[in-house]
Amino acid sequence: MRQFLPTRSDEPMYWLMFGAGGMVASMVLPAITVILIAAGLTSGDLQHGVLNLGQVASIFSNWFLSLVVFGIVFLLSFYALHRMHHSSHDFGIHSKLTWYIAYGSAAAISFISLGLQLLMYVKFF
Amino acid sequence: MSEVKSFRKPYNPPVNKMTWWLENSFYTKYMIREGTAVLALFAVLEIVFGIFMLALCDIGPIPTLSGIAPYAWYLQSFLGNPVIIALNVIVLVSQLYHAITWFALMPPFVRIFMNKNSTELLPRWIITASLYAAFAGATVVILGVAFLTV
Amino acid sequence: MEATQKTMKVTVLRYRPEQDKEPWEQTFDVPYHKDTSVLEALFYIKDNFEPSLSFRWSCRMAVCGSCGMMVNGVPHLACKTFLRDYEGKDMKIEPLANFPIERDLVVDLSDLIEKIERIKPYIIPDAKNANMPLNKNFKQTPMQMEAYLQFAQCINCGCCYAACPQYKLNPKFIGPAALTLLYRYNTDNRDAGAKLRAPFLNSEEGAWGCTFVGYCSEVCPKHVDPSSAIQLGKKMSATDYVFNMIKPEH
Amino acid sequence: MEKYQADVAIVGAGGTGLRAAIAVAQADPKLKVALISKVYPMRSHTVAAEGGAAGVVRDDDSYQKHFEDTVAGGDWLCEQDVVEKFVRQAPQELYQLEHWGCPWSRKPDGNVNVRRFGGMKVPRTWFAADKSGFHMLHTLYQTSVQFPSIHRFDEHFVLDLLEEDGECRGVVCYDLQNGVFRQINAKAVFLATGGAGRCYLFNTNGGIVTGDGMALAYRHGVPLRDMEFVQYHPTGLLGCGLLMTEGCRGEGGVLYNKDGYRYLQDYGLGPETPVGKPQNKYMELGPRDRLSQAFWNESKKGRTIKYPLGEAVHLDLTHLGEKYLHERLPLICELAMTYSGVDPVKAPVPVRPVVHYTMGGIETDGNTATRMPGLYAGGECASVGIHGANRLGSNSLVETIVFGKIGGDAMVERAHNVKDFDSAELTRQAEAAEKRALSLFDVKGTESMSKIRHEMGQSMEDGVGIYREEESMQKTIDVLKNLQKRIVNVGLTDRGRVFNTEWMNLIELGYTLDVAQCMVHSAINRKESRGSHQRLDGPDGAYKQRDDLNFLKHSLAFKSTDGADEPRIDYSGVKITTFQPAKRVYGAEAEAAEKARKAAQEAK
Ligand SMILES: Cc1cc2nc3c(=O)[nH]c(=O)nc-3n(C[C@H](O)[C@H](O)[C@H](O)COP(=O)(O)OP(=O)(O)OC[C@H]3O[C@@H](n4cnc5c(N)ncnc54)[C@H](O)[C@@H]3O)c2cc1C
Ligand code: SF4
Ligand code: F3S
Ligand code: FES
Repeated sequence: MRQFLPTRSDEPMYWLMFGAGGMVASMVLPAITVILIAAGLTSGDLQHGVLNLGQVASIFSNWFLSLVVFGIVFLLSFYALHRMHHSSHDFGIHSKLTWYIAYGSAAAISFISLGLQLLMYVKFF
Repeated sequence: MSEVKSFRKPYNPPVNKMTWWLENSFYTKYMIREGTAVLALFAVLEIVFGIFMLALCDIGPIPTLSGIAPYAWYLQSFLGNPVIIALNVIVLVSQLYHAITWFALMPPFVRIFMNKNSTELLPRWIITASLYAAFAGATVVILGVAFLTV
Repeated sequence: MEATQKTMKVTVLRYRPEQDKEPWEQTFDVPYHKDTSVLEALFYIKDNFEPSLSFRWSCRMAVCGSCGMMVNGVPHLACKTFLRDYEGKDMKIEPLANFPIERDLVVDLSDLIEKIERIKPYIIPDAKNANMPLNKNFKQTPMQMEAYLQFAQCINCGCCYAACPQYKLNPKFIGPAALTLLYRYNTDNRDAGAKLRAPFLNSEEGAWGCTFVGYCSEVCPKHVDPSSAIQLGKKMSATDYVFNMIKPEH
Repeated sequence: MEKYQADVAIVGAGGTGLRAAIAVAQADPKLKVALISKVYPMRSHTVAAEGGAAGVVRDDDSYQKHFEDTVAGGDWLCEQDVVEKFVRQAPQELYQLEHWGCPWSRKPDGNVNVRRFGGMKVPRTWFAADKSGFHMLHTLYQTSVQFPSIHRFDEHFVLDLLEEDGECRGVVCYDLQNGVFRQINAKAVFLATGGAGRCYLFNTNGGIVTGDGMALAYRHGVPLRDMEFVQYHPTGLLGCGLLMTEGCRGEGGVLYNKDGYRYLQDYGLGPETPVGKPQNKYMELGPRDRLSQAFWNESKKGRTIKYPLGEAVHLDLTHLGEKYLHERLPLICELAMTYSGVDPVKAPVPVRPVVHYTMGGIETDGNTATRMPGLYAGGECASVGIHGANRLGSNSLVETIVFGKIGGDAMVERAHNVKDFDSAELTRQAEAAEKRALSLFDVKGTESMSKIRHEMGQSMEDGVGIYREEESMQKTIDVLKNLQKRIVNVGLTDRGRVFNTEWMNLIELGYTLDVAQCMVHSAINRKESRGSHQRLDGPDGAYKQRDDLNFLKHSLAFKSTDGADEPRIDYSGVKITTFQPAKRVYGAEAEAAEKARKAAQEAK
């Protein structure tokens, strides 16, 4: 009797990113959300409100801080879409399509963010 | 083995693949936990949208009102929109729920001994407690910087 | 320790494959006292009302793993679950979820058994130790033993499979108990067979089929904590993956 | 009927059956092994054993000491040549299990640890916390799955043996899941079906321990040996009878009566040893029969503790402390908490004697062969001759693996010397067995199976308990005779074929009833007191003493050939090699006797 061995899954790669992203989500996302809310509440004051132009400019003109923002966007989008991809299984949807959509979107979001950040870095400063 | 004849007629209870998670509160909590990812994605999109609007701006040495119009719109009309604010409050709650469940999930990954000569494992509460401490630290630092530099 | 007698309405799911199209419910009034287990309630029903009711049992001390069943929708060992804990409620006893029902409370466990046997659950020694003489033991310190001992406590009752939604949705998933056993042997310092078990651990049907629902650990009557073993298994598999990327095997 | 042609058929997948199957598979992978069990292997009752398994490993121990403890513990009714072989093979088999992955508890240096056990001079009991049987069984089961030549028939209930020309050539069984019958032909058949504790009402045994193999052999003319020796374990949990292992006392647990007095010192087991400092063969570490008898006497004196569920004494472990208890006796703590609501860390546990083990069984020689060629037996269902009139705790787990191995090897030899066969006669017998089983469905009677089971259990407790008398035993004989008549009138409510447990339980009850009859008939004929068989009667109480003149012999229960519905009792000699019968003494008395013996030796 020959036993057919199952093939190795590539899941570890995504899982490692998912793990890092999940950790980021739990550690910093609540704080970031508070900032977004505060920005919304203080948005009348473009100069002294939260996330005012000066603040964001100083983030994106600093390559290190900009990289941190990119890292957060990258990990969070992989984390969130990975989880949603698995949730599709939980609703009985087993299709390669969700795989493409999920990781494709995550990659797209990350690339867009990276591109825009580079653009800003070059254009403004 | 070949069955000559069998009296078996096993019954396979049907599985509803869409609604199974409503059958039991443990499952429901699990699905909510997984569902928080959708709101995390929403937050990411908000951020990237902000970056996009900022990139459209023209901030020369002296920013003009028209130059920063896209970002101003983002701040005032988007983030300032009461619907978005309400949504962000939901995002906050969901991410706190995510954080709590995430910290609860971490200890099973750690199986280390207290010290070289003991058979006692590092107790789980230490791992959970240190995660909460890190969370508190990170939150204080981020919010501190954000609010003190305005 | 008074033997005060109360009664409880106990509903049992019945299914007789040769007569019934699908399962049906039957309700009994069962007297009970402080120490009456669900298993004893079933004895009472079998002895007094329905001799034809079938269920598995043997040890009645929560160690043989025969008597897993659903009590009010939650997987339990009948012999380790007591009516006193359901006081004031009705009780519903059903066969273990996620397995085909063979008859009454008896389910077809062959899938679970096959999976336990598939993952090579035995010591595979390295060449050096293959022929150790029979007057000598492997050295294993209490700490080395502690590393896996909890995961060796599984009684193969199947409760965790009845609890796991991933197994419900995809019966190919190797599942909590078998993956725990795999991890148990991989972490035993007498064993050198991790390579041979890796294909099962590393596959979609293996550790990666688990989304860490964690209900398996919640219901496990022996506190084996299969979800922990699987997550540790994922760590093991991920490490193996990274090493394989750096230095491929073929 | 489906037919399977095996080389070796093993009935029972407990410790014994699994070990035998592995032995065959290792010796010759070409031999086809059919491993048949009415439950999945890991459900077998070996799983419930707690305390551990005896094997000499310590420097201050020797085969001789294990031998002497065993023979003296068995009140000299042991086959001494078999015991000699047994003690030598025990450590080997225990190491073998260690190599297969059994998590035997360790010393800090990484070597296996041993604990004290009742009736053993030196600590020599290997243990895996208090789940020794569980770990042994799972290790054996898991190890067995790597051998493709072992073909398991799980959840197959054996109905009969097939025999031709006086040789055993196979079995016929009922496949519970599929509801069909299977004929399994084999050159050698091994019975490893475990004990028969279910003859009694109050016991430590699982629901499957119904004496099936014993009854099968008995019905085919093979005698059951020493069936009167039924072991009461002194510490069963009050109410359910679950076992509080002897390891509790080995670790330092003590027994108190209602006055908080350690009563064992009144029964030749003293002097009192300090609490927390157990000493082998003293007080709580005396043999099981003595301890159970002491309880009986305390009860007569009104010094036991009365609970709503019955009388008990207290097993006190509180002085051992939480950490030690949870490490050494985790299962005990869990069982006491769950089934009795007592936390052993905080309060003493109410316990009482409970039926635990059948010393007797299918008569075999030292190589597990019965008198019927082709039929072998091992484990608790067999009487290979090592337990005599009383088994020492931790000798039987190791018996399962030692004689499983020996039996496996013996069958390999037979399988190599016998030609493959099948015959019309075997098929005819298998079909007859099927017909007999199916005919139970046609009974229209109204007799209740649970009543019969209950009455049997109660009358066995009353008649053949810790102490026995002619009169009460006779009563039990009459009750059982009557039950044999009633059992044929049990009507089944359900004719379904898949997992019909009602039907299977009825056949099991028939087996158990046969075995119970052998027990009481063997008992009434043994007019002496020895080991676990203690009588209170006889002219001037003559049967209260051991009587080597008339009864230093095994009793054999044969199925009557003249159609009588009761067994015929006969006797056979006991093999004595080096250890002459002496008075069986424990405590200080033992020390004195030992000194006297040494002195006598030196004088020579
Ligand atoms: C609670 C408890 C604690 C114990 N503790 C200890 C201890 O600490 N130390 C010690 O040395 N001993 C101990 N013993 C005794 C020891 O466990 C048993 O004697 C031993 O395990 C018996 O093993 P076995 O292989 O002979 O039978 P079992 O393990 O009982 O196996 C019997 C097998 O036969 C099968 N079978 C039976 N009838 C049929 C049939 N009709 N058809 C098909 N299959 C059948 C069953 O399915 C099962 O697989 C203890 C016993 C009990 C009850
Ligand atoms: S892991 Fe726990 S629940 Fe699952 S089979 Fe083992 S003992 Fe049962
Ligand atoms: S419930 Fe299932 S998904 Fe994983 S953690 Fe347990 S196996
Ligand atoms: S009867 Fe053995 S686990 Fe419940």
